[in-house]
Amino acid sequence: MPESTMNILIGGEAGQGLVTLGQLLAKSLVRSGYFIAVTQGYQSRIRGGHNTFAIRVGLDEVIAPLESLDLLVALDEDTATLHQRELSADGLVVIDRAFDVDADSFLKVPFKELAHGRFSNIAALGVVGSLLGLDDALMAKTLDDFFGKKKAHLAAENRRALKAAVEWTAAHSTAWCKLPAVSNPARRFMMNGNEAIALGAISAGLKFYAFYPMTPSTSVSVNLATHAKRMGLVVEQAEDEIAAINMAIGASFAGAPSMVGTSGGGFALMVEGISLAAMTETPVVVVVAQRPGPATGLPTRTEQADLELVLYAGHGEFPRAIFAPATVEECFHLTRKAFELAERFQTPIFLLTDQFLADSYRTVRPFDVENLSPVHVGAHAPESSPYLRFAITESGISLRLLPGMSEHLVVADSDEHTEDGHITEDLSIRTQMVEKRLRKEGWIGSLVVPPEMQGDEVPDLLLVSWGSSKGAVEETAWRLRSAKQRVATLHFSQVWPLRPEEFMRHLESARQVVSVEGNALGQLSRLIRRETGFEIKKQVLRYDGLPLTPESILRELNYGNH
Amino acid sequence: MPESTMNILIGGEAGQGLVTLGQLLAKSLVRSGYFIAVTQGYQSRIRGGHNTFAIRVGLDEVIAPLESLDLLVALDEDTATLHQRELSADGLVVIDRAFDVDADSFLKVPFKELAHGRFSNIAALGVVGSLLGLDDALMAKTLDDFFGKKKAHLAAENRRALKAAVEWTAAHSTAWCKLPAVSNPARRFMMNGNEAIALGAISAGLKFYAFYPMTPSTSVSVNLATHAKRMGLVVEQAEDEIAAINMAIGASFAGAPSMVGTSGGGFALMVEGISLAAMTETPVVVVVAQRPGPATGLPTRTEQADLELVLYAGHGEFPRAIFAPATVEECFHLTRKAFELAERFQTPIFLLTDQFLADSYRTVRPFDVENLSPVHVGAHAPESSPYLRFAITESGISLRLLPGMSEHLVVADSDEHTEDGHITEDLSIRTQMVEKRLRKEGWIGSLVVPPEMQGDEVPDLLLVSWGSSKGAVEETAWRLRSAKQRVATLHFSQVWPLRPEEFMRHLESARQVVSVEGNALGQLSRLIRRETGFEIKKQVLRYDGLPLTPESILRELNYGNH
Amino acid sequence: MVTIDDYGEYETAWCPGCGNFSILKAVKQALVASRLEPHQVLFVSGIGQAAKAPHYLNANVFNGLHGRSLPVATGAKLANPKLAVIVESGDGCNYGEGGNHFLAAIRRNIDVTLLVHNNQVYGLTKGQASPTTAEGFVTKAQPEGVFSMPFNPIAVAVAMHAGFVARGFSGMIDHLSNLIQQGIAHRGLALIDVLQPCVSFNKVNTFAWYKERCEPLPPEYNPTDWQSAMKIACEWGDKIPIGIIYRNDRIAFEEHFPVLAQGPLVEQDVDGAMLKEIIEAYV
Amino acid sequence: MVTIDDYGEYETAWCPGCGNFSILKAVKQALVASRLEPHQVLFVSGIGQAAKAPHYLNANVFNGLHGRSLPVATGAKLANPKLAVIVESGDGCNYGEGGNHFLAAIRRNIDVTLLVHNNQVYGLTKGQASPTTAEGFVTKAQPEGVFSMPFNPIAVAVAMHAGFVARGFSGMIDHLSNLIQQGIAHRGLALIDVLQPCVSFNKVNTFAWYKERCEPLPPEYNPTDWQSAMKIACEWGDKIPIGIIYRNDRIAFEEHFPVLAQGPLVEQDVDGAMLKEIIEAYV
Ligand SMILES: Cc1ncc(C[n+]2csc(CCOP(=O)(O)OP(=O)(O)O)c2C)c(N)n1
Ligand SMILES: Cc1ncc(C[n+]2csc(CCOP(=O)(O)OP(=O)(O)O)c2C)c(N)n1
Ligand code: SF4
Ligand code: SF4
Ligand SMILES: [Mg+2]
Ligand SMILES: [Mg+2]
Repeated sequence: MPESTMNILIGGEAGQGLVTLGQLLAKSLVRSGYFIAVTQGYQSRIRGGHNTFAIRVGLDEVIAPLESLDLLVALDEDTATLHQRELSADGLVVIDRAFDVDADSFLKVPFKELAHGRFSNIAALGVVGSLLGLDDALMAKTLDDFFGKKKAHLAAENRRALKAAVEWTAAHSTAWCKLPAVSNPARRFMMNGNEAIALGAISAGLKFYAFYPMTPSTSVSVNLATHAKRMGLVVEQAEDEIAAINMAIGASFAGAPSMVGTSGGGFALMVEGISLAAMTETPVVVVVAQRPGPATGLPTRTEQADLELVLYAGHGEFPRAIFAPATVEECFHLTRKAFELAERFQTPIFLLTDQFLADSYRTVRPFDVENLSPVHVGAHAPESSPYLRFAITESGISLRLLPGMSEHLVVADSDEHTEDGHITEDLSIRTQMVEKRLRKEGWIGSLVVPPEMQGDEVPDLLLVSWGSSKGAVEETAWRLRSAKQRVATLHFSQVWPLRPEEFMRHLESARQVVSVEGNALGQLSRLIRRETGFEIKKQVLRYDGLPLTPESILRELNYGNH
Repeated sequence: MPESTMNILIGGEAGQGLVTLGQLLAKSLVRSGYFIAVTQGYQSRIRGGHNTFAIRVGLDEVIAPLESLDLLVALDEDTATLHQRELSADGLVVIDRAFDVDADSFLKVPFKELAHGRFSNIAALGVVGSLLGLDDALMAKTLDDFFGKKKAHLAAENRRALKAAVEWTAAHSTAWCKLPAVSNPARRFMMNGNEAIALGAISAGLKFYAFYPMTPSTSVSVNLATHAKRMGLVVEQAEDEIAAINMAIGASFAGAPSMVGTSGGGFALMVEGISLAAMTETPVVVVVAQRPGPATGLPTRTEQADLELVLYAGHGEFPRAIFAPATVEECFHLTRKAFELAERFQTPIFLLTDQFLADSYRTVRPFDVENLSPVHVGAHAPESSPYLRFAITESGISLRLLPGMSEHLVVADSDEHTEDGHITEDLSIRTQMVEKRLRKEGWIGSLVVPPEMQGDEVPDLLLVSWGSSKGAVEETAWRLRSAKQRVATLHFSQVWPLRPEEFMRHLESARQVVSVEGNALGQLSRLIRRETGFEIKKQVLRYDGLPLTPESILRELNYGNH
Repeated sequence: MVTIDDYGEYETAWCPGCGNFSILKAVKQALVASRLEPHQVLFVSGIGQAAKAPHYLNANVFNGLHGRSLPVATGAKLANPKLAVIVESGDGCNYGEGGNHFLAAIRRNIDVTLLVHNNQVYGLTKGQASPTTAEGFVTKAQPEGVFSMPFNPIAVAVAMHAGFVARGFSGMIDHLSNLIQQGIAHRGLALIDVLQPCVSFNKVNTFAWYKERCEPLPPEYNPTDWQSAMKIACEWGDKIPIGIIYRNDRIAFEEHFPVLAQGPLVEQDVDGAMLKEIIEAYV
Repeated sequence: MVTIDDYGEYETAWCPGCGNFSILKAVKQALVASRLEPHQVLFVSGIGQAAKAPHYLNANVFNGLHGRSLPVATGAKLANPKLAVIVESGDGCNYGEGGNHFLAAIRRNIDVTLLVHNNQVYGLTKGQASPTTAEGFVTKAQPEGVFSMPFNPIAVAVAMHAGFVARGFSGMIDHLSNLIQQGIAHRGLALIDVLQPCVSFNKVNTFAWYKERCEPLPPEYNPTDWQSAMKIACEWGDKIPIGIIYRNDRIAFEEHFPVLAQGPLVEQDVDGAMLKEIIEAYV
């Protein structure tokens, strides 16, 4: 159903209340029963510059961002100039009357007057909401909820601006089409990727979280900090990322399900700690929200170029798993799964997301909160001594007791160690310990989230993707199928370990295989080839800092403007 | 000629002067015209424990360590107990008479008396040297040179002990066979891997070196510190590895050819800095001397398990090259090459060695010092302004000026940047800059040190190796060929980039391909498959902390005791 | 003669009203007063709002990683001691992520001017607590208020006998500019902690708040007296002393290296004869 | 009643004559005097000779990475405040690689006893300079002698108003043991810098050298007076004061978290109703 969506872009400077406007509009849409997918584009500054908040809205699930715009809300002149060419044939531009730009498609609004010189963004909400056909009362309630009790003094003024805007729009109503109404809208959440990770983690039993701020991971931290007191979490801003990962390891060793969140550069600093977690067999969940590198790169943009970094992070050899959620729901559920695997296999487990998904608000069906059990931490103390923390077992997994929780002593060492955890330089124990640790990888492999195949079993074109690009790729395939092409998609929401038996036949039966990735080197393709020998010869790669879109993929596939 | 070598192992506790004895004996052998290869095994402690210093000696180049011993010099009882089973049929054990162990093959020496209660190690030198047939005067001179002027007060006493030992041996001479004499021994160096890296770096123009101590890389640092004053180098011990890499980047930016040296855990901390060097296009050479991980692992042992770490270190995508010297000579020459590539391509270049090679003294043919030109740093200032540090060029390489060396301003940024080096959030420049940086990789690829193929062009068995295991693998092949098998070897002294056209036909024409690596996962095999699709199905892997030996490889190949 | 125009005038990415503007101005004034031409100066910065400053003037610039400007500056100074090296970065950058380098730079006493824009907050990442944030300060990431005691860079620097320790305020440009000029002239590490209002995220330590409290040290104050410096270093309340709080004449780090007396390393050839002698010793 | 035998007796990898043996003994005595049983104690260490110490007694142990013991200890304490957490590591580990964590731990005032075996050298890696090595000290890696000024951990800790700052000497076991016992009893970070001869690599600061200089603070010394503490902190010469140099009663970090009053985090269930309420707010 992609064609029946509407794409709205709000643009302006940082500091103009654009994100507030975007969130309010998005929330109003969700509450009105629509599905949305938000794409936020912002710059590495607090005021000024050019930021965007795009909402794609539809009656069914919206899975991808789009370039072509139906409605452009320009809070400044630049926005109109920069984005006008993305406007579809019957697209509309909503802009302040004060600006000296004009065209047929322009709805020029006296924002200052409507908002009495303040809260232009709230007036814009009123105008846009009305254009879309949203209910005033619903918008007003959303506004109240948003500002809550804390900013109650603003509530009245805000509502006045909203009302004025709604009335103005009714009076100046254009021929512009409203959204089809939804009767009896279902109760749904509006949530972005980072919020879902935070909530997924809490539901999985997270008790300790350490971080050092870094875009685009910071909102995981802020969300957890917000809920910390009520949920009994310890959330601590560390002095640096090295401290963050080591604190999490210490907390986990002492029994608290633990997580850290960061982005590429911060993660680079955690690489030694990852190896420590693996060697001491301490569970830890690591969220890496990708942004374009190398180095500081484009700190507020998106990319999928740290798969290899995360896959090989840490000196020495040890097992790990890497989840790459495709959707906000998956952010929630795969975070839970990451905690389960971490506790069970006592090794670092990764969640690889990116700025696009982190900041992308979506309409999410309510979770079944009652049935989300948290992980179980540690084992019961054995009756007999001595306790061997690193007992060599067939599965590679040893009974994990917690220090101070029984009379057994728990000893862990970053050096190679004996079964009781003490440092050793005995080279035959070394060999056994390497093998013990690596045996866990086989088990982890048997539990992978299999890649998802959609479309023709024997397609002419198979599009391969991972992580947050799923929607863009599936919509591309859908469009091509609408144009009568035999196209399928193969998507990985877990990128390590890989189980070739689960996808090789798809790769082999397609006439052409193309991988679609948000990086310049085709990192998933390389990994697939390493694991299977199968070479994906054509790649659609994007590395300009923006998320993949159906249009961008079609352009690269040379299918022109579908 | 491997069969005509003799393998000597000196064992004892740390603190017994075992390394001094080993070095003196090795040096005496080199000066007598023999080729040697030393394998040092030590523990993570300063006194006590069990350490070994093995010297394999021969008339021709000795390329690999061996397990089977011809002469065991036991400075303590443990050594005799632990290593007796490695003794060959007509092997001999030299041991202090004071110890309560005995067997036919034991030569029991009254070390205390010979050395007057001190310098037993020097007495052992006399005994062993005499047994091997070394010239007393040569040994005495070697002793004098070693202790030099600084410890002249010890010289007389040492020479007395040596003399007494030589005389004792003559008097108690056993039937044990001497080495075949070398007439007119050639002038050769005795040098280990880390010394060769230090010297190679100085000859290439190194001016700045920063480090944080870490076994087995520390001796690179100590060697450079030793020569610093005379060679006008700045060598600085940093507060941590992060500082080390960032200092090197700063120094290189300002014009000093720069290097850092570390091992796995320390390198893990440099990962963010590597990305910075790549982004700012600052030349830097990084020595990673591998030891077994994960985490602290076995800090004084050897392994080849950080290939993948080094290959993917750094967030974001950028070009690099990784050399893995096979021999001490290659440590020297590939370090020089690393500096050349770093300067030319303005990106981080790696030297991946390991504890075995770092500490392995070898007989080395003199370098042609006169013809070793240092790298040329930076470019001449262009006449016209503005100077664009990151000018987008076809090769991807931009003219590098140095700050303060002309009136042109040099600006570098870890953020994505414009051609003049200033921060930008322009996404089309971003795309161009990613491509510019990656274009350099193609050029680097055109200059790789090709893998070396030895033996049958169409072998039944092709052994693939990298780095320091070359000798062990070649000797294995040699032995198998002596047993009439068609065996060849394919060795990589540069592990990135790979040029499949240089080795694919070898892989494809062999009946069976086996990779031999000092790690548990077969990291080079995985990389080859990623780059070529070719799967190396059988692997001989060693990860107990010891170097690969012909015997260990043959055992794994199920060729029994060749 | 170099003039302020030589240092240019650029658009910034800072918020209107930010204290960084005044610091930038003071820096330019100090450079001119120091008679330094743009190409003689190297700015090294990290990541943060403050760290963008060097992009807004004409000079050599190395804008590196968050927290790592001091090691880069140290390396650059040791490679070319003729460069006037100035580190300019935030409180988070220098005292948070870069804390270990701060200690090491003081111990070395490398001849670098260290200008810390101290807005007591992480600006660029939207207002989390920094090491200098006051206890109890509420942010989105610290909804219960900050629990840790703030880092007092001046006290630590004086306790470590740093060579030059000063505090400035962005609201007193000439005073600040003079501090910077003296810091540049000082041979050895010169720490200048600059109080800087962040209008977007620090609603406590505002321009008015600082203005009310900042008080230049009296002319008779003797910054070479360690005891009283230590006392002044701990004053932080209704009165915040600004000026040069402590100085001594420890030798600058780079002066320990005879080779650097000869100028930039890049200009010095490899001594082939010496190299040969060294290599021959391996025979 | 716990006795010293409960803490066992093990073979070590230390050199005969190393100061670490006495520290190990003092630690065991202090644990017994503190009436702590092995399973109630968690030792966290880094990498180095000192960092091996926890392997040589009975207790819970996390022997982590070089320089990173304080963050691990902080995490563990915040996960289970009932554990008596003791960090034991070297001067290189804590003041070199781990310098930033040292500053942060003091600022937090986490209830951890920080025992630094300060032998003024990197022992395990064979004698390079550490942050506390004296200027001019010659090593293989510093053949021209150390150029940097030594780090004075006591002065920095006092300048930062650490809660408990002490110096001990391995050669005075009972005095040291008493310091450790008091450090354990102190609620908040307790720094105990222990002077420790390294017989293999430090031929300057030997047992005799320390013995001659170390002098316990007089009974009338008042460690709550910051001014005099700051003065004592800087004494290092013919006389080196040992004992509790400074203390105050800052609140321990973990006490800021109400949840921790209820005991170890692992024992606390996820509040499903509250979680539901929180999630429902996303509607
Ligand atoms: C390794 C790393 N961690 C985190 C970040 C994210 N980051 C960028 S700026 C900043 C804080 C800046 O604060 P400060 O140094 O005080 O500068 P200000 O913006 O306040 O001027 C952080 C945490 C980063 N870029 N790199
Ligand atoms: C990241 C990292 N860098 C370097 C090392 C190597 N290393 C091990 S112990 C040590 C120094 C130990 O010195 P100190 O902490 O003073 O302990 P000591 O041995 O003197 O007791 C170093 C540098 C390491 N293990 N990890
Ligand atoms: S966020 Fe604060 S520090 Fe950053 S530019 Fe704005 S006012 Fe200045
Ligand atoms: S090297 Fe020094 S610190 Fe280490 S055990 Fe020996 S004497 Fe002790
Ligand atoms: Mg700041
Ligand atoms: Mg030490």
